Amino acid sequence: MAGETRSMTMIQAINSALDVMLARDPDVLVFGEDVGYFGGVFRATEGLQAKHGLTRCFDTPIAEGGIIGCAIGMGAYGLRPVAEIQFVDYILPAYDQLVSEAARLRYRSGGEFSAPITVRSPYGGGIFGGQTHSQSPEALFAHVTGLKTIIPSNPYDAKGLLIASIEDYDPVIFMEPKRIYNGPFNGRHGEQLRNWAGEPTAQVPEGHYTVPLGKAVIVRAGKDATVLAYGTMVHVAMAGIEESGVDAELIDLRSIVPLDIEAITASVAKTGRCVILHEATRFAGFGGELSALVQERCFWALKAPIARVAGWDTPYPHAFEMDYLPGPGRLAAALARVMED
Amino acid sequence: MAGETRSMTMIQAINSALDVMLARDPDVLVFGEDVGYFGGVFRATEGLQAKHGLTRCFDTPIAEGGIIGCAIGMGAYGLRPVAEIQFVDYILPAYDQLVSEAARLRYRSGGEFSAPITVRSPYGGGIFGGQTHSQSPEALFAHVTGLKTIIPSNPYDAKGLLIASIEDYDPVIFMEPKRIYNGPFNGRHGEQLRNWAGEPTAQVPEGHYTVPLGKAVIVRAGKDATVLAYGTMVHVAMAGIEESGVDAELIDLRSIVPLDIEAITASVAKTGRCVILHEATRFAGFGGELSALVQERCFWALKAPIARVAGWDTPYPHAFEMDYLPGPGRLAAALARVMED
Amino acid sequence: MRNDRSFSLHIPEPSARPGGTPDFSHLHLEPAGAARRPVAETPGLEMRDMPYRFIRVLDEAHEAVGPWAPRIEPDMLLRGLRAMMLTRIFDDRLFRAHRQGKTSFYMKSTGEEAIPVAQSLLLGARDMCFPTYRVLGWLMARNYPLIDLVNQIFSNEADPLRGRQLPILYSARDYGFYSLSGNLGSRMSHAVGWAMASAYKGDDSLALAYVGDGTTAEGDFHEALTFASVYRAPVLLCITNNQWAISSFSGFAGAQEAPLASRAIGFGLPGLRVDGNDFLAVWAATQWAVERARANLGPTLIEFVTYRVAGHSTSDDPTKYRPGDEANHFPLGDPVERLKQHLIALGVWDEARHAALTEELDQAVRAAVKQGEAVGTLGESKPPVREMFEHVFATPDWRLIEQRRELGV
Amino acid sequence: MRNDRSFSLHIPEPSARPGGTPDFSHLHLEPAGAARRPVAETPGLEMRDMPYRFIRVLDEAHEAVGPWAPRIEPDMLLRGLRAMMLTRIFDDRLFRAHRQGKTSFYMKSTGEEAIPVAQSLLLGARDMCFPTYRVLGWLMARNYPLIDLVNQIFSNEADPLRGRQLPILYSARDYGFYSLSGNLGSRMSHAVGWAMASAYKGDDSLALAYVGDGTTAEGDFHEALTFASVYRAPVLLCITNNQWAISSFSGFAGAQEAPLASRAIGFGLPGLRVDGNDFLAVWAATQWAVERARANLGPTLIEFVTYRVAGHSTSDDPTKYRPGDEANHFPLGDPVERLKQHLIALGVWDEARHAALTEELDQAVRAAVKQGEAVGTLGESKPPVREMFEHVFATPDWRLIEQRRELGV
Ligand SMILES: Cc1ncc(C[n+]2csc(CCOP(=O)(O)OP(=O)(O)O)c2C)c(N)n1
Ligand SMILES: Cc1ncc(C[n+]2csc(CCOP(=O)(O)OP(=O)(O)O)c2C)c(N)n1
Ligand SMILES: [Mg+2]
Ligand SMILES: [Mg+2]
Repeated sequence: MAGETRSMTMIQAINSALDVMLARDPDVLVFGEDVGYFGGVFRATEGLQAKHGLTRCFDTPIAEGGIIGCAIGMGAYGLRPVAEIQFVDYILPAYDQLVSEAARLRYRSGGEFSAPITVRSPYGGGIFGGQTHSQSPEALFAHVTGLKTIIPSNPYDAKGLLIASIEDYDPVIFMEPKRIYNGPFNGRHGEQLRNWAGEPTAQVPEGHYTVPLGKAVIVRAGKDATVLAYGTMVHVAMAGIEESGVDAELIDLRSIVPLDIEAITASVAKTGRCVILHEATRFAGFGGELSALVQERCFWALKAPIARVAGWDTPYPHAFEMDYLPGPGRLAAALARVMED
Repeated sequence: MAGETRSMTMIQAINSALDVMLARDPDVLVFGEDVGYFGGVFRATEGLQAKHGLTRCFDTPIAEGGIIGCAIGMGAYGLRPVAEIQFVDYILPAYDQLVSEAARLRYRSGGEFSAPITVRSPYGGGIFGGQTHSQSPEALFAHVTGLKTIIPSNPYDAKGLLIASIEDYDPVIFMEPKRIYNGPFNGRHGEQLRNWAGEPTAQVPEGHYTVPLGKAVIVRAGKDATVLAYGTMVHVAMAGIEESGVDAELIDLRSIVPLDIEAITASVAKTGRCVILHEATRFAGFGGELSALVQERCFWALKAPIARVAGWDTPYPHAFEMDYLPGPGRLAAALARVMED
Repeated sequence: MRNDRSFSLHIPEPSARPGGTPDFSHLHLEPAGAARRPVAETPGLEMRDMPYRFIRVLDEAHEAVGPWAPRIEPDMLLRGLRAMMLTRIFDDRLFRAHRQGKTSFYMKSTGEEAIPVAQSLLLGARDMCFPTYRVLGWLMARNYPLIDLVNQIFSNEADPLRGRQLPILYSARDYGFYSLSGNLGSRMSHAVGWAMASAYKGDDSLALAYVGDGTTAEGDFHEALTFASVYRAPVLLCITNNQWAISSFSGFAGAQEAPLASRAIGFGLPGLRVDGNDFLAVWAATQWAVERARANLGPTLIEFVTYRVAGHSTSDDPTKYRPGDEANHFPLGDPVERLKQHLIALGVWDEARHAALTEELDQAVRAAVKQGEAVGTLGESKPPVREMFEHVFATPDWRLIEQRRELGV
Repeated sequence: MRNDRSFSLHIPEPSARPGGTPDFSHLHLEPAGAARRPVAETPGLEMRDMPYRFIRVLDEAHEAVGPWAPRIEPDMLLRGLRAMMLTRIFDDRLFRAHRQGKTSFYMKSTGEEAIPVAQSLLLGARDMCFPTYRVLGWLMARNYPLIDLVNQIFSNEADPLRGRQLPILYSARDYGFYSLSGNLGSRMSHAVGWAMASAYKGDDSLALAYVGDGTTAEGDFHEALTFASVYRAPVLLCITNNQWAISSFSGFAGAQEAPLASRAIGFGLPGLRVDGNDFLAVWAATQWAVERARANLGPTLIEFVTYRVAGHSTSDDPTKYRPGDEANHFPLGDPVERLKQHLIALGVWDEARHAALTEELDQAVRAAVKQGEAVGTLGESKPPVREMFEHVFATPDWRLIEQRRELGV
């Protein structure tokens, strides 16, 4: 079923997931600004309109609320729409639709209606996109019960998680770390650009497979501290751990909601130390929830305060992008700090 | 200046703040859905149009994005607009305006433009208002740097904080716990309704005074545990502390952003135990940030895990309102739990 | 340097406030039969006059006149009358139930019953209505069980929505009635999406959405119109212009500057302006729009001119912001009375039968209320508390499982 | 039971894709001088024909003809020509700077220069423009220092926006240019609020807002129109319909169904449809709208028909989604060339002077770029990192103070 594997970038893996689902399920529609003929500003939908037809993959008006609202109506009808928001920064005009409608529909209707929609969107920083092409709003979705929030960190997961999202019965916000669309990024801006070729996670089956929502993965086993990360920051974390020399366990959450609480607590119970890493601004970010959960569930195992490494509490600052984004150095410093105690 | 005091309900105190500011500053305008002739669905603007004139206090189209967008434009021009959103649940259509525009304007324009606007809105549960008249979205604003978020718990603070908000140079979201507009509520639904008369905090000066943004207040001193609360939950916390028999210190945050971190850490450093109480759903709620901050700053003083008592992770459930909202019993149980260790 | 002319700020005001004399001349109505009826296939751009016309069928003598007069069997008219009367009686009784503390909230649709009732009867079982809180008539016309309404309003153990929703925010999929919510306007685009899905599937299910006059100001309204127009979705977009949005008159939605139906013009869509208190006009306009949609010509925007006779909800007193006798001055009369008189004029109805039907419906409502009371009213009875944790997701995650356990339910 | 006719989904398509033959007949243009010119005081409802007309002043012989022909001194026309030429030369050079890696991003306004230049010259120093990213001409017409533009684009130490903004998202309060942002449409209501504030204060400062054709689909557009109409705000709302929104043609905004200017009708506002490549037509239509606003008659919606000659930005290749020679088929020509020919026809300009001016402006741009390069280009130079923590609030709170300390800046 999953077929032959081949090396794919993350953007190719996403394209492949959409292609597979369009072919498999006539109820899947793909739409958004510039996703039709053009194939999307990041090429995620390239070739899909030509292959599957004008009514399967098409452009929309520039109206994010309308895109999501129509997707909800299609979902309630019985389709499985996959809507693209061109940059996740531009999801905010649709925030009310997602929170007040998509997330509540099943509950308030006593299960009569639901919105099995998937909202894909390029997410996060690192491409010199400035304020409105760089933000990381996962906390704004995590707090909204009824929504699922997924952030993959590599091609294999991206395809498997996207297919699982499309097949899921709940609304899923699928945020794609755009900095790693074409290659991993360890946070060191000066270094040579890498591409996905040769990475084990870039070996992606051509066909249908899923990665379950709500399951984290241990990217690096370790015994002295636990690092929680997702998206681009998984790669930064790996570099930071290496830089620190600490034998840290790195967990890629992959799924913000549902959260794999067991994987997290099992690791911290073992290591007794925890550093949380995300791009988003720190205050009331998702790291706060992670820290609170770890503290509540592993208090007696903790040997040092849980540390958070995150974007500063400023708007996303164009020229200071690399000062703003947490890099391996900041993670290594935090690891060193938690090891002191 | 502040003049004689008289006993006011919270809604009267808010009305008085607006009245004082309309009289004092010709650049203050008050507007929103039904706030003009009618005086607002909760009577917050009663009499203001008649007293100050049609162009000082007026109705708006039902378009929350437009209300906030126009307020931002007025603020940039040089006015100090005070916009009402009829229920804070209906602020979400304006979320993009608040996040992408109001919160960023000063920063992105290098200080050339700013949005000194105040957005007032009835907030929180307890009035059997169902899903969309009961929610507590402070976490969604706390995460957005550039916005200030205020939640008063009594008439005196409400007036002083609202005047301070209007006079502030940054955009302020001023959330008014509607359950305590007309009297305090300790979370015990069965008990006789109370009104503000006789409460010390209901003695409100007639004139101009401010309560500074960013300053918490110790409502009850105590030595064994710290309870952090705001809005209606301050009253619930007081009842819960009494029910528990624990000598807990109760801090009313009043201000979510800026947060009075010093008051919080000073208290927990002393008590070594902390319970956080809020109405909003728990997951990725503001309690997560509070828990993380306390843990980071008071780790070595902590004698027990920090506990969170919050709304369940469900949409706001009409008939189960009193099962959903944290009551004194749940707080008392949490206090008992943290005292065990 | 200042220009010689400076600006001043205009704040719209209604024609009269409490104590004043109501005036509806700004509505620019036309007599029954006056408006032309283009063939349904007419291109949108060739119907730009229609929003300024006024489609009305029943004349002063209660006869159906003019090009819009529909052919409706008397039986169907009687079904309409019955559903309208039932709606009104139900509203009155449940409004009183609120006064008696049996429910936390209620909203009446008095004076606006013709719109949803006619449309509900005209549309098919597989069509989907995206309602507002003021179209109870839709359900009444389809014989939705009264007891289910009552139980929902009492939020009791038998509430079909399991205690999760504010009273009257029904959901009834089998009756072509989409889930209501408190948010205004946010479901209009769902109707468009539903219609697009139907069109994509080569289905024949069409969608019908309602918004109030006040709600047309929301950006959602515009986005729904844009998508409907661009994809030519088979959807009927209806504005129930009942002159008021809580305490704000329709001028705050822009109706003082142009008829709301004329919003259609900018999208190349037909915009009809219809007497919403005239069952036959509602029927005729809707039928025209359905015909057009079925010819794959896409959406129609219909403004129904009507009047909100009662207060906005149980939470307001309308005499605080409008003349107490304004309803009596509203020039389009009472939709129930007008249909009744038409049926009498047709010779198929009389006062005696009307009185008997009133009594019968009143009994039915009383019985349903009693039955609901037996289950329990507000605070006396509610669904099992574990229902709070169901249907958040298709399957609950650990948070919900743990929390349900913590609450012990 | 299914109806006999089932629906099908309509997806709009442009007249031609790469390899096809461009066709602009759907624009329904009129020759210069054809459109009537109502007096500015005409009630909105009496100008419902205007969105379907086409206001054009310069004819094929480069003469100004018809009722809209404005009286403009040759000096002013020359200022306009100069600003348009400067805009184009600057765009070309900075676009190249992107190719050379000196900046991360750039967007050109090639082909659309007449609109902001004419409006900037016409409006007063105290009026405020709420721009899009495609109206650089506004700043050029007001002699905004080139070096400030360059430094902003290079995000270098001298960037007036302190490194905080994507290149070209300028802010220039003293030049009547409101802070730009990446979000589409969200500042149109700011313009309305600004205009309301001006009206409230009895001031004479008016506001002018731009949105692209694609952006009209946003709900913000509708809400801005609603507020502008309801409060009769002194604001000019301008749509620059350049036929494309990145790769989507204007049909996805509904322009295939009705001219975008006709959106005005539903709000009772005048909607003008204007040749955006005709400096004199832009001037005349704007002057008319200003006159109307100054008479306290409120807003005007103006659709400027133009063409986006370049790609959307440095991030796309337009030949991937439209015929490579489409610009040559666009029937409204080049605004710079048309104004130049008009000036030559007037006898106040000639090819030699034009060439000399081109050279002069090119030198000025080169000098500014050089000066900016000396400060530093992308990655070579940036403002002090502590600027990251400034202006978040009027005064920083403890979080910003602590974090700045942690970063050691
Ligand atoms: C998004 C949103 N904003 C505000 C409200 C509060 N509100 C409830 S009903 C109402 C008036 C609606 O008026 P209209 O659309 O004319 O409908 P009507 O009640 O007259 O049928 C308002 C402002 C709301 N429910 N949702
Ligand atoms: C809210 C929002 N949605 C989407 C985008 C992405 N985007 C940037 S420009 C653009 C096209 C805009 O087209 P148009 O309004 O016609 O303006 P033009 O570029 O043609 O001048 C899009 C979709 C955005 N910047 N903001
Ligand atoms: Mg209404
Ligand atoms: Mg465009």
